[in-house]
Amino acid sequence: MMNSINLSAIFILIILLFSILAIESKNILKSIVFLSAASILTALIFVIWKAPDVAMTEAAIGAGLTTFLFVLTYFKINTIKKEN
Amino acid sequence: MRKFGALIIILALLYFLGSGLITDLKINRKNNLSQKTARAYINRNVKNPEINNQQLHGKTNNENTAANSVTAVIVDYRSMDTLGEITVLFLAVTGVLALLGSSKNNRIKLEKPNYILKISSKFLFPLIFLFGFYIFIHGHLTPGGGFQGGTIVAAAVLMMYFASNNYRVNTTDIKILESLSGLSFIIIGIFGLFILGDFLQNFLNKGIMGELFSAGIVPIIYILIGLKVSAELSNIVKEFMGDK
Amino acid sequence: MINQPVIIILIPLFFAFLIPLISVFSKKIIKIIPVIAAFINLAAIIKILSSSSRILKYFSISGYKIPFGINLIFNYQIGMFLFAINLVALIAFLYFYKNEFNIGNKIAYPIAFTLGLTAANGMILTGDLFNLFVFMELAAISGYIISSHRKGYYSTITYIVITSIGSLLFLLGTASVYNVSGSLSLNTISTGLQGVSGQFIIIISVLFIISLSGEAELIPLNSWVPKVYNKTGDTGRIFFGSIFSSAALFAVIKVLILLFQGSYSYIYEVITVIGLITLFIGEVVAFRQENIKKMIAYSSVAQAGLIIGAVSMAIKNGIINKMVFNAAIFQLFNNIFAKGLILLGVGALGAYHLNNLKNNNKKLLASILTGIGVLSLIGMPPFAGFWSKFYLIKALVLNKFTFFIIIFLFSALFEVYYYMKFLQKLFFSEGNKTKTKKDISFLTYGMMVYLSAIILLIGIFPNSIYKAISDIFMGGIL
Amino acid sequence: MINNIINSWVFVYGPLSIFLIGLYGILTQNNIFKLVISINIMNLGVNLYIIALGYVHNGIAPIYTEKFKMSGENFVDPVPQALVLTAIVISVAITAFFLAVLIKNYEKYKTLDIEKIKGLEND
Repeated sequence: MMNSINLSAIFILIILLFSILAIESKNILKSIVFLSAASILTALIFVIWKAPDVAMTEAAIGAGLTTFLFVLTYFKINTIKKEN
Repeated sequence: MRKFGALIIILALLYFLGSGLITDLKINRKNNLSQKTARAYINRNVKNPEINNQQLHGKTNNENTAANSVTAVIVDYRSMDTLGEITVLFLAVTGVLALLGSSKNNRIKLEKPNYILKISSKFLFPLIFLFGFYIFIHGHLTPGGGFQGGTIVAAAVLMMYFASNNYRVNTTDIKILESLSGLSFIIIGIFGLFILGDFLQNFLNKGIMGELFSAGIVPIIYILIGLKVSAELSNIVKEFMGDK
Repeated sequence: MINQPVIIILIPLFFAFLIPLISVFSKKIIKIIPVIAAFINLAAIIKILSSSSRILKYFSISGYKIPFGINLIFNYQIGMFLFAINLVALIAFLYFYKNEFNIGNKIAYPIAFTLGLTAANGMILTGDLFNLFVFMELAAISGYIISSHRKGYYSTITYIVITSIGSLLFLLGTASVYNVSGSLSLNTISTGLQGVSGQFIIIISVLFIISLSGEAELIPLNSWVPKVYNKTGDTGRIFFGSIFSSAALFAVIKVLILLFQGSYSYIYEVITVIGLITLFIGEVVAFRQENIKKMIAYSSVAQAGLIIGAVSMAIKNGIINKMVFNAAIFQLFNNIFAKGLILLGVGALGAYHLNNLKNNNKKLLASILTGIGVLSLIGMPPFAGFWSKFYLIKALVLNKFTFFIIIFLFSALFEVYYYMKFLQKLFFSEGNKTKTKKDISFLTYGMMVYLSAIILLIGIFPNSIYKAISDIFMGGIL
Repeated sequence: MINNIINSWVFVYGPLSIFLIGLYGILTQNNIFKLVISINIMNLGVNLYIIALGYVHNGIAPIYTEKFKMSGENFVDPVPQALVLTAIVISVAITAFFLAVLIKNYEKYKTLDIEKIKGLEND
């Protein structure tokens, strides 16, 4: 019995887990990766819930662009740290 | 201690919000739309509520012929929100520019760009670019639209930045593009105001649902949004890469 | 056709979009663009006002009638409000043009200020819940940029975090309301909400009140206010104190009245308590401040509390007590000018700390004009603020809202004390530090004289203005 | 019964708990980076909640095609999708600006810890 609702119930649990990990993990880079994973799973749920437009947006903007901005910021912070 | 307190607050809020909302939200999800404005949006019968159960795809109607209902809502029924939304993005990008433009840092330099990426980016770039354009030109027919397509274009720009340390985006072009597309959005809206009496009213021929040239101003506006979003997001990418 | 109120939103928006294009050719012209935008906007408002009625009218956008399309609400009284806000914005832009343009990025800050005006106008005009959210976000982001104007990055971060929580709660509330009532238009939601359980209404109202409290400077999401006021520039302070807070308060009142239609009395009781707590705490904390910027920030918080408290006090069982309500609206209206004048004066005098204040004969006129603003704010005759507070107390006494009057008068004592301390230092203190700021320009004097003239005029003819803005949602509920 | 529990988890409690986990992050974390991440997580929760509100049992994606061409199809609600699309774009705008402020803040104070910045701030 794996209908779409049950599937999304499990996905939501995994997202919850990822968000806890993203907040509690000590390493910023790991947090960023967990956030990105949660975002991708959210996009997957949007597909299951028949929202392809939102899923595309979430995948492109939420999981793609936002993650890149985070990573670039992380790099920048590290370069500033090294300069000092 | 702080964590424990926060946890208690969170659990209390979960109980408070969940128990309060759940009774009225009709979670069995049946016959969900009958009382909502969305019913009329889907049936495209806001103006003539008596018309029901007609064939929409492949036919024309005098209200909205965008096959994608989400696009119909975003660009036609609730287009003022979208104007506000691109303004928000525009403003945030300007803010990023103001802050990072004065930053002392240099561009993030990659020690040695990946050889494969460097070679393949030359022909991948136009392909991804075209794909982005495809997405926002077909926003009224298929899933996707200006925002998604714009992000894809920005992703192409990002790829170029990672492929070569010498790649630069021309700031002047970006400024002109984002300015002009935003202004055209408003001007099209004002045309609607003068021709039919309401801001952003669809004054062009509606065409036949499912065809590329249909839905009047909807695809035009979505293309403008796509251009604006791609310019703005490319600008964000550029600023975060530290390129000046 | 040109009388559509949407023009008032579009003019500053158009000029803001124009700025990047202009910057390609010349960076000098940008300076004047916000001024032009506000000026044309004022002209447009006057044009629209001349042909508007006092009954609330709904203007559709993109050609779909309520509840399907987004709509704007407009009548003569709302037009007066818009006029006041755009006038203060024009003055703020002129101040920016003269004094602060050279600080920071020369493209971003003019855009942020111009779009801030768009957002304030939109928050006042819109009749749609989600559209209100969009304009609130626009106001918030332009607020973020403005608050980083003088490198107050940490205060900006506080501001972003707090308002983000608020906006997400607003989104939760909006979506739930849509799911239950089936529409997003303010005036049809209330019919859709009939037959909904009381618990749901409580949750929705809590979500809306908390989320709107961020921009409107009410408890619980107002801890950013003193930090941001302390760190932003002079123009930014005028924007926050006079334009954003008034527009957000107006939006709160709009939601309270048009969305809940005055039914569900318990909501209004809770909001009255929130307003009174905000008023009292604001005044007490302001009383203890030595930093004038923070003092004004807390005073601004207290004013917001007073207005919201009085408005919600006026509503009971679906009936609005017109006297109290109109007096509260009048107070909000006077506040726009009084706070604009004080903040302008503080900026022009460079008076940021009580201990650094000193009597300066060269700047005596500026001190006197700032004093007019202060006297109006604390409610001294013959200035505008006296009449609004007088009407408010009269209405409260006639309706026997004893508890409210006690707290109101008690906090007014604090307010009078610390503002008097400020005035005393401004006029009679010798000062311990000799810090010279550059002279006040003729333009700034002109703007201050102009604002004080308005305050004095309202003080002399209080009744005509009071009548012009009373019954602001006539046809909506009143 | 079990269906009801799963439904209430999927449509209300699950998204709300993701939202509240984000709030928990804001309340407990001192690192500014973590605050941005928390706000993004809150956003995910809210987006899920809103899309869930528009879900219709056995519904289809709200796009007219050759196969689904009559009005009155069993589409899911397009309005929440439109709202979420707007919300996502606004959230990326805020995130980008927040990260820019974060970089400038780091340049100024050389730390990401809120408590330390509070100590460094002067009036």
